[in-house]
Amino acid sequence: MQLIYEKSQPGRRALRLDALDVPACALPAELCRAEAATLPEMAEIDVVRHFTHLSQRNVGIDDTFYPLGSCTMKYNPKIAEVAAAEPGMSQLHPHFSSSPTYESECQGAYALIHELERQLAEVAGMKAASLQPIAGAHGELTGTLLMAAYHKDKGNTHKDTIIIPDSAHGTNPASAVMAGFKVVEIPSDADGTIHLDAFEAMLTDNVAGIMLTCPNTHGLFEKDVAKIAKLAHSKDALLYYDGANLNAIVGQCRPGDLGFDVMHYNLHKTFATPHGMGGPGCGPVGVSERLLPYLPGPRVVPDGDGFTLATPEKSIGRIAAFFGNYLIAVRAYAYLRHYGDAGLKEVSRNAVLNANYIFARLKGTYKAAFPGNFMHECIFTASPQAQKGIHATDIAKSLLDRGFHAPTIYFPLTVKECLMIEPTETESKETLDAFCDAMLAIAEAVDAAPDSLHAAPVSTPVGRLDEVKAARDLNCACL
Amino acid sequence: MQLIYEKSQPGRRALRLDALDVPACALPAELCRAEAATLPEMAEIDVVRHFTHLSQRNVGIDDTFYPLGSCTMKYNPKIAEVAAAEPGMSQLHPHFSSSPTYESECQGAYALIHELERQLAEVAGMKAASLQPIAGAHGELTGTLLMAAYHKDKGNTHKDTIIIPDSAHGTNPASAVMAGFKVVEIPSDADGTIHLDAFEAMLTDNVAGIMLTCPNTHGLFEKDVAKIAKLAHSKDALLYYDGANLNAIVGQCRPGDLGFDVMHYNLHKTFATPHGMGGPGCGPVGVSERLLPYLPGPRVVPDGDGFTLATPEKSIGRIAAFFGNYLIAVRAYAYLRHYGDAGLKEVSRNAVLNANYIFARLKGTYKAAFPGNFMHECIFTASPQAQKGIHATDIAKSLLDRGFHAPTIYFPLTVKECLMIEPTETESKETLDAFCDAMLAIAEAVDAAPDSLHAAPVSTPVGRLDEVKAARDLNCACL
Amino acid sequence: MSWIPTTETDQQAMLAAIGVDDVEALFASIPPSLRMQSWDIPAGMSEMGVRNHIAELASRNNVNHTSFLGGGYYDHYIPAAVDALSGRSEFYTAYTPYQPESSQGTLQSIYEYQSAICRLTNMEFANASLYDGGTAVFEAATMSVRIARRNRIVVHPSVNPTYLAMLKTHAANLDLEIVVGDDPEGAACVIVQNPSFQGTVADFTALGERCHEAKALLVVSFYPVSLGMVKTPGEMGADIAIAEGQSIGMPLGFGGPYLGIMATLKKHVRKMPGRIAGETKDQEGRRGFVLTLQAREQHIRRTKAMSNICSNQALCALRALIHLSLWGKEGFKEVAIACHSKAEYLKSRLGFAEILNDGPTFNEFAVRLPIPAAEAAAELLQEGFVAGLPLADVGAGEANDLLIAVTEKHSREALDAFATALERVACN
Amino acid sequence: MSWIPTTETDQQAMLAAIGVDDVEALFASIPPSLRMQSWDIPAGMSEMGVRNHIAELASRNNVNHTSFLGGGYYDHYIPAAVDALSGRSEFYTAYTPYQPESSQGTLQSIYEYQSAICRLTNMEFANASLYDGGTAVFEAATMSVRIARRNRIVVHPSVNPTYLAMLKTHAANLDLEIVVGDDPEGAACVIVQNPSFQGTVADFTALGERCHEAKALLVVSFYPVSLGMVKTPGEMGADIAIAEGQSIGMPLGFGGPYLGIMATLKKHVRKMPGRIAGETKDQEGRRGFVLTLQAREQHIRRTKAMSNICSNQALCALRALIHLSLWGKEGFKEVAIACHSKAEYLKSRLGFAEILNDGPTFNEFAVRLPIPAAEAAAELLQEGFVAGLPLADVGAGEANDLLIAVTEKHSREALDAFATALERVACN
Ligand SMILES: Cc1ncc(COP(=O)(O)O)c(C=O)c1O
Ligand SMILES: Cc1ncc(COP(=O)(O)O)c(C=O)c1O
Repeated sequence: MQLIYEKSQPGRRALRLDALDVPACALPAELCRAEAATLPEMAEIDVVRHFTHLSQRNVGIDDTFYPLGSCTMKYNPKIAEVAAAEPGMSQLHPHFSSSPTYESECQGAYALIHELERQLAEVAGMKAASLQPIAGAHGELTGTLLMAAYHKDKGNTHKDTIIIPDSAHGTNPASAVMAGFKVVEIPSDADGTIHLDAFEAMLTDNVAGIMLTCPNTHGLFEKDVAKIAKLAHSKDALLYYDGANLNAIVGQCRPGDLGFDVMHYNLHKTFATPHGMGGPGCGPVGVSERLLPYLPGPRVVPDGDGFTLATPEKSIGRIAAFFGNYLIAVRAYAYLRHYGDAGLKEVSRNAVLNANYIFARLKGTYKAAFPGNFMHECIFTASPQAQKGIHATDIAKSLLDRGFHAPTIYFPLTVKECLMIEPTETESKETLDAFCDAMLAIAEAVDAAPDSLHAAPVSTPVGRLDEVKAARDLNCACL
Repeated sequence: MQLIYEKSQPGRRALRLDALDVPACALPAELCRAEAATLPEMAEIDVVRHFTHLSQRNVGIDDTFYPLGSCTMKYNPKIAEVAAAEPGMSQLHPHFSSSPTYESECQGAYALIHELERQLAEVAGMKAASLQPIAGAHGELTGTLLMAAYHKDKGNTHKDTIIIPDSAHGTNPASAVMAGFKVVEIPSDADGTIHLDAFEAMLTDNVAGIMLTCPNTHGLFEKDVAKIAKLAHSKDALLYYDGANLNAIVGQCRPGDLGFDVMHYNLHKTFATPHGMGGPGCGPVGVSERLLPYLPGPRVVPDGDGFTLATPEKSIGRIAAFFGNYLIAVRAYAYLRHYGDAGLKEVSRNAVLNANYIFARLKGTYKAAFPGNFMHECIFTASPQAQKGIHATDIAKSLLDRGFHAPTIYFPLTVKECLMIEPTETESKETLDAFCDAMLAIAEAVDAAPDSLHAAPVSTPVGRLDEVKAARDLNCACL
Repeated sequence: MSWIPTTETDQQAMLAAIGVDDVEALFASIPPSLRMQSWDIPAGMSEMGVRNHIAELASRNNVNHTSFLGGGYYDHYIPAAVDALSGRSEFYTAYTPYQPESSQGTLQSIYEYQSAICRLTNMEFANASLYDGGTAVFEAATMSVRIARRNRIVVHPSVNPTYLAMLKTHAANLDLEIVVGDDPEGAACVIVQNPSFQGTVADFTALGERCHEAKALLVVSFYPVSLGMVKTPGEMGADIAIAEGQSIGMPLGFGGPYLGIMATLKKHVRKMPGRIAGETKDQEGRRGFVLTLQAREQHIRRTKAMSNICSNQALCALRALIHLSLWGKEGFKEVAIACHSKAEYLKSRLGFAEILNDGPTFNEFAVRLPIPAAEAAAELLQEGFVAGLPLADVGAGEANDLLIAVTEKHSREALDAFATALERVACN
Repeated sequence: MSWIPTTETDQQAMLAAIGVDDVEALFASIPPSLRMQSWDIPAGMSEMGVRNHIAELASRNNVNHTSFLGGGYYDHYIPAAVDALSGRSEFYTAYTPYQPESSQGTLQSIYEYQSAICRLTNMEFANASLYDGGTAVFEAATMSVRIARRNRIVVHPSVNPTYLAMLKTHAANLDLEIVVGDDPEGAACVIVQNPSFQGTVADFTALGERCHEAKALLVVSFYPVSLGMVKTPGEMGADIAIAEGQSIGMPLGFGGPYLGIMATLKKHVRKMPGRIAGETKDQEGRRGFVLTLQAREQHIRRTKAMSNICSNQALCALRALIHLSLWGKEGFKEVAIACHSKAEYLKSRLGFAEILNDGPTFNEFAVRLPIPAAEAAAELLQEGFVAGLPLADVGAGEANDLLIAVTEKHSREALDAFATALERVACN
């Protein structure tokens, strides 16, 4: 397909402004750019067709099952889009929050922020939450900065290390390092969880905290999580909860009750906000009592009949300019209010049911990465297939040809030829069955028609792409 | 693809209401239906996917060039959609216009209706226009009813016949009959227009009116239109203008100035409102002084600073419950206000330029149906190709395979193997060239690869469909 | 200009290819004397200017009341997904499916819509849509005339007076006799409406039998939402069922676009106006859909067509289909129950007014107030209520009569507040 | 529940296939003692209930003023097609293009966005997006540290004070020295903002030269709309150009989602954080796009990654690309001229106030009023004006200082009315 720049024609226009109703002014020439930016010159119809065609070369949840493990690709309710498009939400200037003069003009937003933070905290058994972090990784950074602030405040200057399982998402170690910590990796046991003894051995005095995902990225509940928490706290180390997998346990157990001190939520996972081809998401942090004084500020707090701002005394300060990705938070709020108490509990029950159903249908054919006990996602290894020359990637591409998005592959790094399947609760049994049928048909093709798997995908706009060429002949902009 | 009913599962739900906050009531059993309607039982995600998939089996202007002759498939501006979605427009109850009590609540709508009717009249050189008719054909019916009212009022009881060219759209004769008239058909000349002598011969005393399209459906301006009008008026016969082709002349000449007494506009053609897979359109009528007293009522009229309703003394009455397809009219209004005086004149200039450019590029290869002078559309006959076994329909299907929508084929009925190409002004030269290249390639394939043309389309979701079977094994609902 | 891509350079190249010097030359076939002199069209506005202007006009319409206005057009909740899906450009920027292979989305949706209407009404065939509820009455009348070969149309008093007015306008020049009443003798059809314009629910089964004995057709104009509860046209023996479809997915939009619904029995289908989609197969045996029975239509039959309709309300039919699919079997019932129950609740709060209906009502009813309805309505407007339709204003009642509609959107608090306010205003 | 399709029957069949009796059994790996007891989450609401509730909250926000609030976030006109196109579900319901063959829409749009940013800034490489303008400052600082191998960050006084605060928060536990000033000696970079927070336009070319002599990087935080007119980061010799991209297609949205823009030179690209799309080919030689240089990222490099960023603001980048494409080369210039000219006009009407900027301004400027800015603002609010940002409230000025922003959306009448009102309020 042509680039938009290749469709540009000198002199063609889409939008114009009305004739200027004031005298035209210019800046001194030395402050001006030499030439206008070579933006596309196109008519509206051609811009519209260009992006319509691009969209048709994409696949989203509205098109098909998207079982990307660890990403919780659940249905994005349309009502949430309507909520975020309310002019009273979408047109609100954030600097209304910068001046007490304008506080009266944004009380609805304050009410929403306050109640959403309260409910998020409540969902996870935390004392409070802050919407400021802009995505999950940003929440991790915020959380680890909160840990740093805590230790600094307590004079724990020796505490410079964070323990992170080898199965953890790459953002965990990256965030810890960005927050100034050293990272040590704790290996997973054969059963896919952390071994308590190994943990205890690592838990030296300079450990500032531990970052866990629970269920972890193997889809398994960390059986010893309570003991880990107890041990950690005995050394004044803090427990971080990576909320990417909160969907598995929402309404069943709460990170706060498990002993976690700080966590992030991925509103674009558990709370169904759209993934937007990579973002924007929203990654609020939640904290236990211990970390309450350090939360990012300013915070929305009740004030008489309404709300005002206040900054916690020992706040780490602003991690976002205002309240994070507010319009994403509005969507999550709509979602939360719709489900409510009883509904949220059904979310995790059905997410786990669906993953276990897929596991039950595929485990006879694909090799489970772990003995079982999967919660919201199930993990297979394509190692047996790989020995026959069919890799996880071939299976993924073949799924594309069969009308599905692929699972996450090659993550977590702890599992060779990993296939990580997370169906979420929003998929019907018919969809799960169709997907399983496709997986079983692919397994048969490993012996019967391996070439078809290597050739896949053939039904997509392009076939497999040359990534080596992309990196070698680096072309990242049409100039 | 499965039907939505085939995806239904007992007990599955998308929407619910909140629990009833008043006591539940039921009607007496004898007034109730025996069983609930078997509407689909589905989750929201599956409804969304179903219709997303259906949309992907469709092609619209946003996807590709859509040169459907006589339909003026121009680009539908997105700003017009935004205008119609304004809550102050879309949520307005029409019965506000039924009671003077509520007149104060819909003054914005009245202002829009009044100004749009005024500008429509002005665009066509008419004295006034009414937005009531719901589509073009409804406008024709309204217009012929206005003619009937005029003649009845004048005591012209013998005037029971309307003259309509054989090239006219099928709605013209059908509307005239629905309005209670007899129809006589006047044949087109070899040059594609009406012959004045033939017309004069037909213009007996019982002729109530003549319905013309100008340019006509051959894309040709009726050269003798002024003489026809003069002759008609000399017998107190009225001239109807089918506005389907107004796009060719907007800003260049005006039906009213040509002598027409009554007309309809197709807002979904000339004024760019979306065609909505078949509708809703909007078909206002315009009238000259002569027919002013008979216009449908009530009408919006100025009243002090605002507007009120009044019904013309001799009004034919309500042809719509309120003001026709109001939200379509809002879109057309946005379009009109955007272009304004100078812009509208460019519309016809470019529509005519584009059609003539296509004609210039194709006339050496395809046989022109008429010697030339095409305005906004150009018409070929595939008769030469048909002699080789390739019919207009094969050319159309092959265009689908090449990524274009097809032109109108087999209309007008006056041209054998007709290919009626209307590009509109919103298409770029590149698009026109790509289309012409495809047409030329198809012409080559007539000799070189006729089988490929018979097999077309192969790239669409289904191939050619069995229309005979559809009519024979009549299956028009899944019950 | 914004929506015209042709540049100066393009134009020169195109003119050269055509072989003329300027665009003006392409208008040579218009006699110069007929060219336009001038018009009173204001200068154009930018997109931003248009948006501001429309917003300004919209701000002069008030849609922020608690409203009890119905009268055939109701403020029902439209699920968010209806806009999202019907707003996909592959739907709304397409036209009539003249090329079925590129229009399966349109055609299958029409087929599914037809199915939904049949399921809703217990009828056998539905068309792809008519313009609206009012023109559907006219089309049903002329369809009956074709079938019964009689020219008397009997319009039952239950019918919306606007529909009657429209019928008269449309049929003004036809050789039809339009009478108000319920006697099928010698008539092509009797047209009834259920619930009636004033909201009364009736069973027209007996009338249907009388019609059939008299070889007349029974035409039932129904209110789609009521069919979540009410006996269907099919169950009453209707030959033709018609409706204003606004209530199932169309915004009020000051009168349109709405949806004309029409369904009938197999024996009458060849006399039905409007497009019809039917199922068929392609060469490879794949299921597909086409427009069928086109010999009824104007583009084939011209003067002999069943109707002149060409462009219809297809996108509105799609909206209705999506709306019905989202509510689904149970939800649709739930909506009807909510409408009815809330209306009954409000009724119970209006003891001070006389209920005018002579039978049960669904979600709308007429009351006679102690004071003129228009006066009460004007006063309540100041308090943010649109009290309903003063019936005298539409020639359907006395000065003190008010038609009040309730939907699932009204909360009990709103009903209570309104009842209190109305009592205060009306009983002072 | 609404978004869970599984019926009772489905559940039974699935449990049977799994071989457990109930769903509860699937939670057996959670120690019973850890199961939740209770929480304070209210009961759910229907879709309709949620919609009403959100509308009620929205009604407590006021967006109907004539507003002169800027301070880094501007109310520019967003063309209608931006929402229509970015609202296509194939875009917004997809995730990161892990399967490029199914994600060419995403990948090509990223590539085209990167191209647009390079063309706008005269830089060589851009990434697929960062979170926002504030985090972009932090990312640029650490990127500079990686390149220059120094740990001093010099923040120029022109920089938005919120960005500085965010930088400090983010870097709190890193071994970085953050100083305000303009001396590149020993620094990893000097970060400037153009126009400055107070709106002053400057040419940082000379500072860039001093930076390069001192082996420090020049980081320029720019205001995208200003680049319709103003000298670009590339022209000034920037090593890294960053921006808050809100102004090119994002609604104000009370703070987000916005768009963090980052571009750099070829020599620095391997140190740049964030995703990058690159062009390549498939086996058949067809053009396609993939994510490239992934060795910089967290999912490959973990502790050694250039940044922890994973989810970014891709949909906002798409919106920016569409926005820029619709305005196009000429339109984008036109917008800048309108913003600047209207701001100059307003300035000319404010003779009663002292202009605080020490140089030309683009579309925003700071004035010192005769009375406290907050007081003036409070009074003007009553008249429907948001007068601007009282600078003392953000620690960037004296009590009487007000930051006033103008965009292409302000009409001359609005500017006149505001000038008059401000004069009346401030000079009484
Ligand atoms: C387990 C886990 N942790 C953290 C993240 C990072 O979240 P985000 O992409 O919102 O930054 C992800 C994202 O996929 C994840 O799967
Ligand atoms: C020449 C002509 N006249 C009339 C009509 C009827 O207009 P509508 O479809 O709006 O009823 C058409 C529609 O295509 C047409 O092309």
